[in-house]
Amino acid sequence: MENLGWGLQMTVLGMGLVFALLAVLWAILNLILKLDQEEAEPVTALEATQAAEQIAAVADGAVGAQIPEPATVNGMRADLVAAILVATMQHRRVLRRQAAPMMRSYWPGSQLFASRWVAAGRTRQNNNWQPKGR
Amino acid sequence: MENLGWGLQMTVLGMGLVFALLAVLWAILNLILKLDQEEAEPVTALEATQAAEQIAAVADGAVGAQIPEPATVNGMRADLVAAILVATMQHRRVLRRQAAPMMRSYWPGSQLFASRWVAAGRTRQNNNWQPKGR
Amino acid sequence: MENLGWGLQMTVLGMGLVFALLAVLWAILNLILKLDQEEAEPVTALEATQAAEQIAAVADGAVGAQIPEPATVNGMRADLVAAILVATMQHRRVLRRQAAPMMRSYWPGSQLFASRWVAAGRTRQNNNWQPKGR
Amino acid sequence: MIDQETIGLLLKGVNNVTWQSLVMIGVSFVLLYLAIVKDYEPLLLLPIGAGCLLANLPLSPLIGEEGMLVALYHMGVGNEMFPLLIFIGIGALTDFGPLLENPRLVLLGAAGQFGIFLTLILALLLGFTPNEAASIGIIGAIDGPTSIYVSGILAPHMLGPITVAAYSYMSLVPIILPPVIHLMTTKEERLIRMPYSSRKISRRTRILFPIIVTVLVGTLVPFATPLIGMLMLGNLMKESGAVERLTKASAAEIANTVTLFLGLAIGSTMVGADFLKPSTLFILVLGLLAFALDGCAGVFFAKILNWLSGGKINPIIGAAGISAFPMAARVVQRVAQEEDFENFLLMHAMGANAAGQVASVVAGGVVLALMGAGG
Amino acid sequence: MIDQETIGLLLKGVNNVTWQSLVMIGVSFVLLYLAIVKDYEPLLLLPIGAGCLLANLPLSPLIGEEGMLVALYHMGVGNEMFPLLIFIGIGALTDFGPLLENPRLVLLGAAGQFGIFLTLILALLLGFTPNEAASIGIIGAIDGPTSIYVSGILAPHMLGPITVAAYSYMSLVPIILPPVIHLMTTKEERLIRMPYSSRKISRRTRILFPIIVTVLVGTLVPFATPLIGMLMLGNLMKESGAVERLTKASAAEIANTVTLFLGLAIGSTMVGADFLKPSTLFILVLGLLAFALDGCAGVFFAKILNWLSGGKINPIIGAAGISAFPMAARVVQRVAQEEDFENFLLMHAMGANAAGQVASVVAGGVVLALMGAGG
Amino acid sequence: MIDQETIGLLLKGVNNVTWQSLVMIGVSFVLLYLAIVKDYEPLLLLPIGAGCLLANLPLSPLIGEEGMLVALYHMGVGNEMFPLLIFIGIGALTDFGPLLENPRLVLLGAAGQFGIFLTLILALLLGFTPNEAASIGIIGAIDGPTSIYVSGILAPHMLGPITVAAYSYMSLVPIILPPVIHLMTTKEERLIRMPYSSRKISRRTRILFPIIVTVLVGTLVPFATPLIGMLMLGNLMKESGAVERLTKASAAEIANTVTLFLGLAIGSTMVGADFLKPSTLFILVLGLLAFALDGCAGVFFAKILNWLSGGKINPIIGAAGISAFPMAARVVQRVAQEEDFENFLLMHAMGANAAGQVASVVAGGVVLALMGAGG
Ligand code: NA
Ligand code: NA
Ligand code: NA
Repeated sequence: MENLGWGLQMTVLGMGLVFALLAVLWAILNLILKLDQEEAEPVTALEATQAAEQIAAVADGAVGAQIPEPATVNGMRADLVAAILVATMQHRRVLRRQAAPMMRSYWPGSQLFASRWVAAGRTRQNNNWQPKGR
Repeated sequence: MENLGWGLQMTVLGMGLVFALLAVLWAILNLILKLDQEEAEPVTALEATQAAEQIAAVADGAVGAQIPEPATVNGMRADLVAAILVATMQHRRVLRRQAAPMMRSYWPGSQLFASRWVAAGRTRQNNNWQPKGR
Repeated sequence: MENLGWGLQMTVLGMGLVFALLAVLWAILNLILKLDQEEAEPVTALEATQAAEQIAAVADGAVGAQIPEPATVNGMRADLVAAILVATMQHRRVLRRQAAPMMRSYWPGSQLFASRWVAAGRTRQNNNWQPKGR
Repeated sequence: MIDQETIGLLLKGVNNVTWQSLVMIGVSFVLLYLAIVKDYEPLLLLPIGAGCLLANLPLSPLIGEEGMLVALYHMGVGNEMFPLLIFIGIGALTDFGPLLENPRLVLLGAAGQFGIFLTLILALLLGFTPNEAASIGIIGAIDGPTSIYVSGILAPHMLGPITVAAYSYMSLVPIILPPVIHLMTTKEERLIRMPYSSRKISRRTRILFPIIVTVLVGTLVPFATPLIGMLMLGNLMKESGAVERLTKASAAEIANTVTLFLGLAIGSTMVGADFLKPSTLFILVLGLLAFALDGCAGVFFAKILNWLSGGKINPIIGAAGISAFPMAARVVQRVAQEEDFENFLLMHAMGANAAGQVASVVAGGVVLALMGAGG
Repeated sequence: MIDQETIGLLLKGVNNVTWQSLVMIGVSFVLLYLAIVKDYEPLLLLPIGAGCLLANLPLSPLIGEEGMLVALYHMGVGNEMFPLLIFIGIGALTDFGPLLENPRLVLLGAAGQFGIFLTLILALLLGFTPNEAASIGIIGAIDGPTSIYVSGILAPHMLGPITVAAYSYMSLVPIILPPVIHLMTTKEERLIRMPYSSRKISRRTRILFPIIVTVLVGTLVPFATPLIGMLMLGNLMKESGAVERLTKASAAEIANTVTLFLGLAIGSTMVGADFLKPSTLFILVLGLLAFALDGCAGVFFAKILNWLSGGKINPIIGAAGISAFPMAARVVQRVAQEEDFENFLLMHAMGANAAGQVASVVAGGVVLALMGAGG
Repeated sequence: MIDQETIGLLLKGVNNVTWQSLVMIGVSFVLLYLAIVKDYEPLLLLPIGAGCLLANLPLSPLIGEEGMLVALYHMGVGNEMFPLLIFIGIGALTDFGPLLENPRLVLLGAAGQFGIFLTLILALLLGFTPNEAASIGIIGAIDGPTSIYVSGILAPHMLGPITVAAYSYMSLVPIILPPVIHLMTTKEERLIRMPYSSRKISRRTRILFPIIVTVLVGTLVPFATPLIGMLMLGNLMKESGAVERLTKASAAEIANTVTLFLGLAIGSTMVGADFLKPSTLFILVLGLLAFALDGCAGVFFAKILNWLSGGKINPIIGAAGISAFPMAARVVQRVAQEEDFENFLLMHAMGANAAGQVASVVAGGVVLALMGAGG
């Protein structure tokens, strides 16, 4: 059991160090971001996901990045499913918009509407699996 | 003459080995192709040559593959000659086709007719020399 | 001061050698060019500069070639300035051309006129600085 | 003259076939099958499989003295240069923006390294030496170059199976992670939506980030300097925008060439008796365990953060803290959408994932430091 | 201080010009002329010519200790890595489909190697040692990397002239082969048309082919493992379609870089007294003979096959069995069309040509095995 | 068991921070700042800065035995291979046409090397050894690879500051040259327009040029053979048009990879006590002086030519004789246009500039010869 003791010490020291280092990093990052004085502002889910997808798409080019295969959802092409999803969300938004000006969450000319097909494409990449249990 | 004897033994053993190895390879290839169960089916000369040319064109990209220079036949641009050749063969086929439906060897919409200009281009690469004795 | 003497000898010998070698090269180059029997013929400033710019643009691709940054002249975009310059020179030439046919230095269809926008672009690369003292 | 001896030479190949070499050729076929048919990390597993095949053919001159595969090994595996060069390319394609927008996610990356140490303990109990146990644990970094680098220093005789395990499990992320997540979370937790915010990260910050990480990690854990230094060098080149040619070369030409050479060289270490030991099986099983434990720890820690933040953090993004950028983040997003098609967690998961990338490297350095390697 | 000695140093260059170096500089000019003006295999002959020129300048530091050309030699010629890397690229661009469609053509590839052994005998009679004779014979493989690999092991002191001969003759295929064919065949034979058939070769078969060839040849002729292994590795990467980046890198970036380095390094071995010997002339003449004998043997064997098959095989496709893929096949097609513009033999010739590629490598391994090299 | 010693290991990094390493990290920040923010030759200065940073982190394994940066140094700096490979790429992108059209401009290139020797004298007076003084002088070649090559042979311990100086000053050409020109010329001189002539340079001449220069310089100054040989090899490949793949590979893939490795390796030599000496400051100052003196000498010599030719040569094109192709020529063109927007001197300046490129290499070889290096 000497080994076990040593192993436990390793674990405590090791994870402690990893956490400590990343905590210091966290502190420093916060400091830098303070200097930038750019405030975080809320965006929509689609916008955030689009931006994230672009980042992921670049990283897919790395060796060992595991680019996923073309996807199906329930046997349907995932990009089709995503397009339907976006169309549905879009429809809901249009309804909301028509309800009353004050209810609009997006103004005409919003980037979001302009890029909905991009969104569909990006989202497609995001859906490369067969949902569990179906 | 000791050397000669050794050399002859080398030749017999060497060529014997090379033939033996390639014969074994032949046997194995036949076996695999049996598993594939794809039957060889007759194609036209042009189709076969086109396919072969595509393969050769890719291999031309290898270091030391000796890509041939642009060609002339009897002082004429080889691609022109090839185009004439293909046009002639095509004309003969059209005549045959017009003779009687049952004589057609190609049906309308055949890939072959669609790609005759490709054929001309490919054949051109194939004709990069000055025919002997003219 | 022994060092100084050695250094001076180095300088004399070194520069002597460099000059001697390049002089030999000069002689050989003249010899080869004689064999070429191509006479130097006068061209316009724009033509010479265009040709030189093309050479410089290729060399910019070398590691350590120091591609200059986009330029401004007097706070104006340098390409705009260059375009104005070329337009002015062009205008002067048109005037000259309209004066009398015999005075034309360029014939209609000259390469030079066709490529004046290219000239503007090339010249732009050439003007990436803030003129001194303005 | 040609005599019995010469003819003996001709049959030497066949005479030197051993059952170990046959089994290893079988192993190479499995690797090629995984790479080509199953598409498991083919860029690495195909060359590894080919290297393994070529090294196990009888009397293969490729692994003889001056053999090409041995030369490739000395060129970049023995001195750890190949995994470091690959790291430059990975850094050149990694965008730490999602992490910079949400810096507290770095802690999720730390949590995702727990499996390394738990597996280390298990391996010790199974009788591996400390160096071997640490090398096996490092499979739990779920990061190919880190695994190669660390095990190449601590236990080069196990480089083959460890690399195979590391890359195979990286490619199994979409298969292994979802059940781990389901095991660790309730449906309610998986349904948590997180607020989406965006912060313009200045170019200055993006350039400072790799420099700061290098100095910080390099000073505190010198053993991590090569790994973090190269990852961050690639990132600095990318974010600076000043050396596009070098960035591209690192991510393309250099990465491709090195990957081919690295795979062949590592495959060539998988020879006969050295590989066919129960320990190889243990390595594969323990590596898988390390992976699963990483995911559990990441999710568990995210649950704590969720509790601390009053329910604002979906615990499943903790699973992206294991590294395997950007695949782990994509898998987390999938799992979220399985339950609620309109739940978009990708940006948060990418942040945790980028943190996992950094944390994996840090953990690799910490393990080397604790083992006193080279010290 | 600067004195007589220093000034002597300055004239050292001119004082060290020898008639041998002048002749060799002349040889380098011939090589550059062939490469640039005659377009003979310029990718190899231009670097070889440049290497030869730079190595024969007086007191050239490039071939001194630590000189760059020496470093390049050690980097990849001494250990045979460069020709093997080039073989990966060749494999990545070679399509064995025409051979798979018509497997019996492999035998034509075997026949096309006869010249190797006949030349070996002649070289022995001319007084070359067995190792040298075998190296000269291998020019008859009409395959650059194979010649470099084999002669680099058996007779590295003859690497320069053998490589120059191998690549020069490869580029002379369109000039040498037609008269050989005409000598060996009648007009009636050349007019034979062959049936065109097509068989869809499954992806599985295409992937299995390189693996089977590697295992088969590697087991029976271990000395051929490096050559056949790398050729087939390239082909496996191509046919698998799973590692496009690596396939492209092998056929482009790696192949280009290695070709430049290989040519320079080989050119640098062509120095003075070592090269200017009657043996160099013999090498060139014997190599040419080996080439012609290959063609003759190929055609002769195809005539036998034609006779066995009852006149269904045009004997001239045997000439494509010499390797030099795909040029030899194109030349055969030309010769056929010279007599009958509608006779298309390219597909069959490509099959024989691909077989010649494999057979050349096998023959290289067999020669090494028979010489007991490294055994 | 884990004990005091282990914990000591963990603090080892922090404990080994020295003021020298802190200063050097500061220096690396300056280099990165120059590269990224000021855009000073970023392709070299960014890797140099990164290498300097990574080498000065406490206990950095990258510069330990078998460390990656040390391996890169041995791969191509110690044996001078990297600067020579970069020269192939430079040659492949350099068009000597403007020089061939106007061969007498070669003399301007010679004049632009004066600074090398004047600085050498100054350095000697400041107490540097002859080898060191020559290495410092060679900064005045204003040519990166030449500086690296020469100082790598004569004074490898000063490789870091000399390389940094060489590339920094190359990027300062647009800032340093104009005042030098103004100091040396009157407005009247700067306004001189030169006749524009064009001569079709035949392909034969373009191909002969690199061969002749190689043979001439290589025979008379053997020490210059590697530098001139590689520059002219690249140019021969380009002008021959026969090996486009190799030309492209030299100018792109090889150049990019080598530049990254070279920069990192050179940066890694800039470690602590070796760098932080007054001599480093002297090197930087003397290098700058060498640069300015080059420009002065070039302009002065052009003034003589102008006087000899009866006022037909604008003296400012002499400033382009310093090398730094094609930037110096562009700067000269600018200066001319500042005074007269329609004065186009670019073609003449390019000729002088190409001559400066050749002359710099020749001067490098002459310096090596005079120092009897390796002799
Ligand atoms: Na990890
Ligand atoms: Na052959
Ligand atoms: Na210079």
